Amino acid sequence: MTNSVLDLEEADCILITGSNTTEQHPIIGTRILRAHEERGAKLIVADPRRIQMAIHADLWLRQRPGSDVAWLNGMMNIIINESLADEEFIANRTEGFEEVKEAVARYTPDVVERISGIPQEELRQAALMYGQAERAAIVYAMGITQHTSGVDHVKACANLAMITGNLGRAGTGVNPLRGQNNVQGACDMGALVNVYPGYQVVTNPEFTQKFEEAWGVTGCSDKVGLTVTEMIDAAERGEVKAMYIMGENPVLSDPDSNHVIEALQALDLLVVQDIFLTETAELADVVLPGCSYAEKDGTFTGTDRRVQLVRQAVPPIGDSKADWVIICELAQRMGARGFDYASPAQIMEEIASLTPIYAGVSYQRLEEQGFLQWPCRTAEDVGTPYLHEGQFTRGLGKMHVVEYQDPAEMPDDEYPFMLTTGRNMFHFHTGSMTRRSAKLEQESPEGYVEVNPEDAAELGVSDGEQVKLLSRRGEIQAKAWVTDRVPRGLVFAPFHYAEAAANVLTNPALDPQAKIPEYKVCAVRLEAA
Amino acid sequence: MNRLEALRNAVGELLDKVEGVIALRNKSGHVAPHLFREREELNGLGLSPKYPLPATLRLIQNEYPEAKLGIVCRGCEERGLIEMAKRNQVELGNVTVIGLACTADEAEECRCAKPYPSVLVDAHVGERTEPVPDRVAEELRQKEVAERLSFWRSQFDKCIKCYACRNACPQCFCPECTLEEELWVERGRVPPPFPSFHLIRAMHTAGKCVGCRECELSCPAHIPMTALYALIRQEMGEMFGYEPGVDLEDQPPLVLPMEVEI
Amino acid sequence: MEYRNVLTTCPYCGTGCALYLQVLDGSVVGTLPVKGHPISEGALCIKGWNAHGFIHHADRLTKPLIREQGQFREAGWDEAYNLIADRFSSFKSDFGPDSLAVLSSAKCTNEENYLLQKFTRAFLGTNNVDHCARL
Amino acid sequence: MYEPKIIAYACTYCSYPGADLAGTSRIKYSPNVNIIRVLCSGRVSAELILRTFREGADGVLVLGCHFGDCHFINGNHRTAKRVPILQRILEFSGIEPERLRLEWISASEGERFAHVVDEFTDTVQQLPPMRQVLG
Repeated sequence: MTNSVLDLEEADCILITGSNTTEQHPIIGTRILRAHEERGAKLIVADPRRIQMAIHADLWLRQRPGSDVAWLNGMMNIIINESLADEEFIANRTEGFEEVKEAVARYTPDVVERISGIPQEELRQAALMYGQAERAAIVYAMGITQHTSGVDHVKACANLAMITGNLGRAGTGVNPLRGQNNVQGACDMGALVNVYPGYQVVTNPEFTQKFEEAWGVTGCSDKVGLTVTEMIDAAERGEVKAMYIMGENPVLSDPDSNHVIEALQALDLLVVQDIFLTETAELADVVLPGCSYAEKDGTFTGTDRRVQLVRQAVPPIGDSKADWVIICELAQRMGARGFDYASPAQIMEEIASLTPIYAGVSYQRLEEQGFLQWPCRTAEDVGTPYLHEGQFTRGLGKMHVVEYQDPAEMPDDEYPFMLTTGRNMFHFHTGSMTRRSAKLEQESPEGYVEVNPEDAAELGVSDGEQVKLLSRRGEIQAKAWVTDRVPRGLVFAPFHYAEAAANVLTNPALDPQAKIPEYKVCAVRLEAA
Repeated sequence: MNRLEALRNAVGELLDKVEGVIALRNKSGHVAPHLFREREELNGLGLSPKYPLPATLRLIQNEYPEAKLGIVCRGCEERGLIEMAKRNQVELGNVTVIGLACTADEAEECRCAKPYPSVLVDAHVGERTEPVPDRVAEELRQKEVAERLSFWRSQFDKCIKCYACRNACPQCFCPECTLEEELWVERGRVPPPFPSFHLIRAMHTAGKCVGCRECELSCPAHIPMTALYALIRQEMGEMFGYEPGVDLEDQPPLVLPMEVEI
Repeated sequence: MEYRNVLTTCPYCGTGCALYLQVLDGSVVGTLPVKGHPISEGALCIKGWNAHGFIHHADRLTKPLIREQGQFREAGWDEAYNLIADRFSSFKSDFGPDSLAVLSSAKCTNEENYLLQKFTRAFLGTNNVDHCARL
Repeated sequence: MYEPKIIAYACTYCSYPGADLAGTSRIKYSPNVNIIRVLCSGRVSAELILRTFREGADGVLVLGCHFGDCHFINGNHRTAKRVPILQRILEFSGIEPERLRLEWISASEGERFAHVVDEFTDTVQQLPPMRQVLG
């Protein structure tokens, strides 16, 4: 998030798109609802599904999945035409506006309606509502990013914020809500193919030298590595021989599960470190028992760059070990030096010394202050509630021209429905923890698919009956929830359930830059089971 | 001597006579229920924000039914303990109560009808302050039926079914909760379909709710449900002459059969 | 007889809610919200309220497992470490560092993510380290 | 004017025979009422009544034995306390309490049954349909 969860309280208008906020980030969702109700902040929701947020919104735009570039460009077009653009901000803080202006001019309301299905008048109202607000915040999640044009969607959001001057102040910003407790931290720590901790790129020799010196090694690679989805492909081709997977479950979480399973089976060695025997661990050659969050100390970094402590509550279960202990012991066993830490606090000291944005983070400060938001560059730095104040990280904010393109796989005669996937309120990701939590499993014990009542009637399927979903990649069976949460032609399935795994169906087509799979759109056929 | 010091002294004295005292602990500004066993720990004694300590007593007594324990109780917590004792959820025989009167500000925040304990207390800390009328409940009473409906619909539609209202309630202890029964509240639906979830809960708290407000304080959507419960509590008082949390001997009306002559 | 509440951070979504794990005699028996926390303000969602639900689950892995003739058998840590160390070392020397790939975890701590990428980059010698940020 | 849908929960020992008597005596009464026989009016829980409304009933009648006649001695005493409380809850949450009525009807009160049902139907007919209320 460019801004903080807390300063959503100061927004006059909140535009939520591609985020089922009350179900996926419930405590942020209710905060937004309260800002709307108690303080009168305008609420615009753009989502193909009638999610809880849509019920409360002042305006609900029901776009066709994957059409986000079109309606976001359309909003900008109206904002520019209505002279609601922040000319001073554009002139002083950004570059590339003229090109964007020219490009969005083609996205007239009728063009946008044709692509996205959003009525012209609604688009206009949304543009005015967002454009006229003194402080407007954009909130999005995977509904924006998990597309072959995901990066373009994000750029369009950023363009919209920049042309209206909605960055660098409280209550504004472009705010992706991160789906996992420490996905922000894992990125910050360099668990990414192209960067060392703190986003110091591996292709810059200066950074490589810095880390080699600090770690007392030579020969760190300057070649960008393989992303999750590319690793899977490389494993299938036999180029990757061995994989070490710590606390992830790609069999359920990656697109086209059958393909993932084949690839993992093709490995010469698969090591999985986890707290349960997940669907991925079942394929492993060696399984190492790690510890849950309750059995170790550490830090998590939340979606608004907020570093907070995790504290050990109970000793490790059985012979399991904290994951940091396992890594250290294995590294030492292999002869690596520099893995003899006494505690996570000591590891954080090393992180702070090498990661400028975390330089001011220490356990002592976290213990005393509760949290620190990065960038936090010195021991005196109080942290940063919102980014880009006065200046962007790169200097001028770069606007990018983005054009609408169809998702990689559109419905056709053979597969006439669009499938979009996601999570529900009661389970988390691949369910390895929530499906073993009795109360959560009781609330939502089995997979399902949301089907519009008219579609259901045509298929002859009633609420609660089993349906078969087929895509070019596989088929699953799940219970139909007949509901107008989804429009005609769209079905939604959560991916939590191993026995009705939505990712058997999904399309592994990737965004060319971010390598993110297109979970939010693929073509399926429905049959009564 | 301020309230915290007075409380520390009282808990310290009590620690000599019991195995542990349930009170709040303040650690780096974060306050939580704690079982104090040693005087040395008392530097970390905390006052507020309040947590439902009677629920902690129940938890510990489940494991240690014979233990001699102390507990710090505010007015609402004492009322809670009384209702829990009537339903055999806590055993007060081995329990010593240190009463803690709420400040005027705290009473105001909770719209509390009796911001101090007076029934079970063995030791008192703090000055009694005046009761505060529940304006929110009164405003609701003045509304027309249709107005009330739109008010509550907009409130209940914010519900994210976290069950915090039930989880935080010291009076909610059923091993199997009706709110989780598929027959009465469709599982897996957010917000839960009106009127099932919230009105069932209102029914189940009738005759038990002591107005501690823990439900509302832990509601992420800030649904003002205690206003509804307060009105029901008043009605119950008028219908059956029953006021929860006042008298250990007084039996709750929904538990007992009615005298034939009524 | 020991009862205490341990302040920690929720293991589910990225909001950053704080919660207390209620510990009674060395077992986690429940979750409480944290009043006054800037993000969660004394509230939790249903997942947060049940964040203790899986900790002591019978399915928890308690020993290293090694596959032998298609079946898992329990093993000691030494044996598991040695096996991994030997195989990883030989793959590295036979096929080069890029024949190895590592997935770190958005569920693990910063320190653990840092260490795993350090191990991968500094010792294994590859940038094939990623996690499920995109998934 | 619409035809309200009314569900009457009638106890099997008194009120149901009362309704039966109305029928065998050829007493005309409102066809809007659907009778569901229960073992005792004390068995009609608040949950059941609320679900009945949720399923679209515009009015719910609870019919039990007169005091002293209860087959289970005091089952109806519970009903006598439960229903008024639920009426208040409905009222305070914006649902007209007139939609819920409790009456004591014995096996010999066929006339009275018909009268109660007709009057209740009239009352409910004055109110908006429940579907509208539940939105």
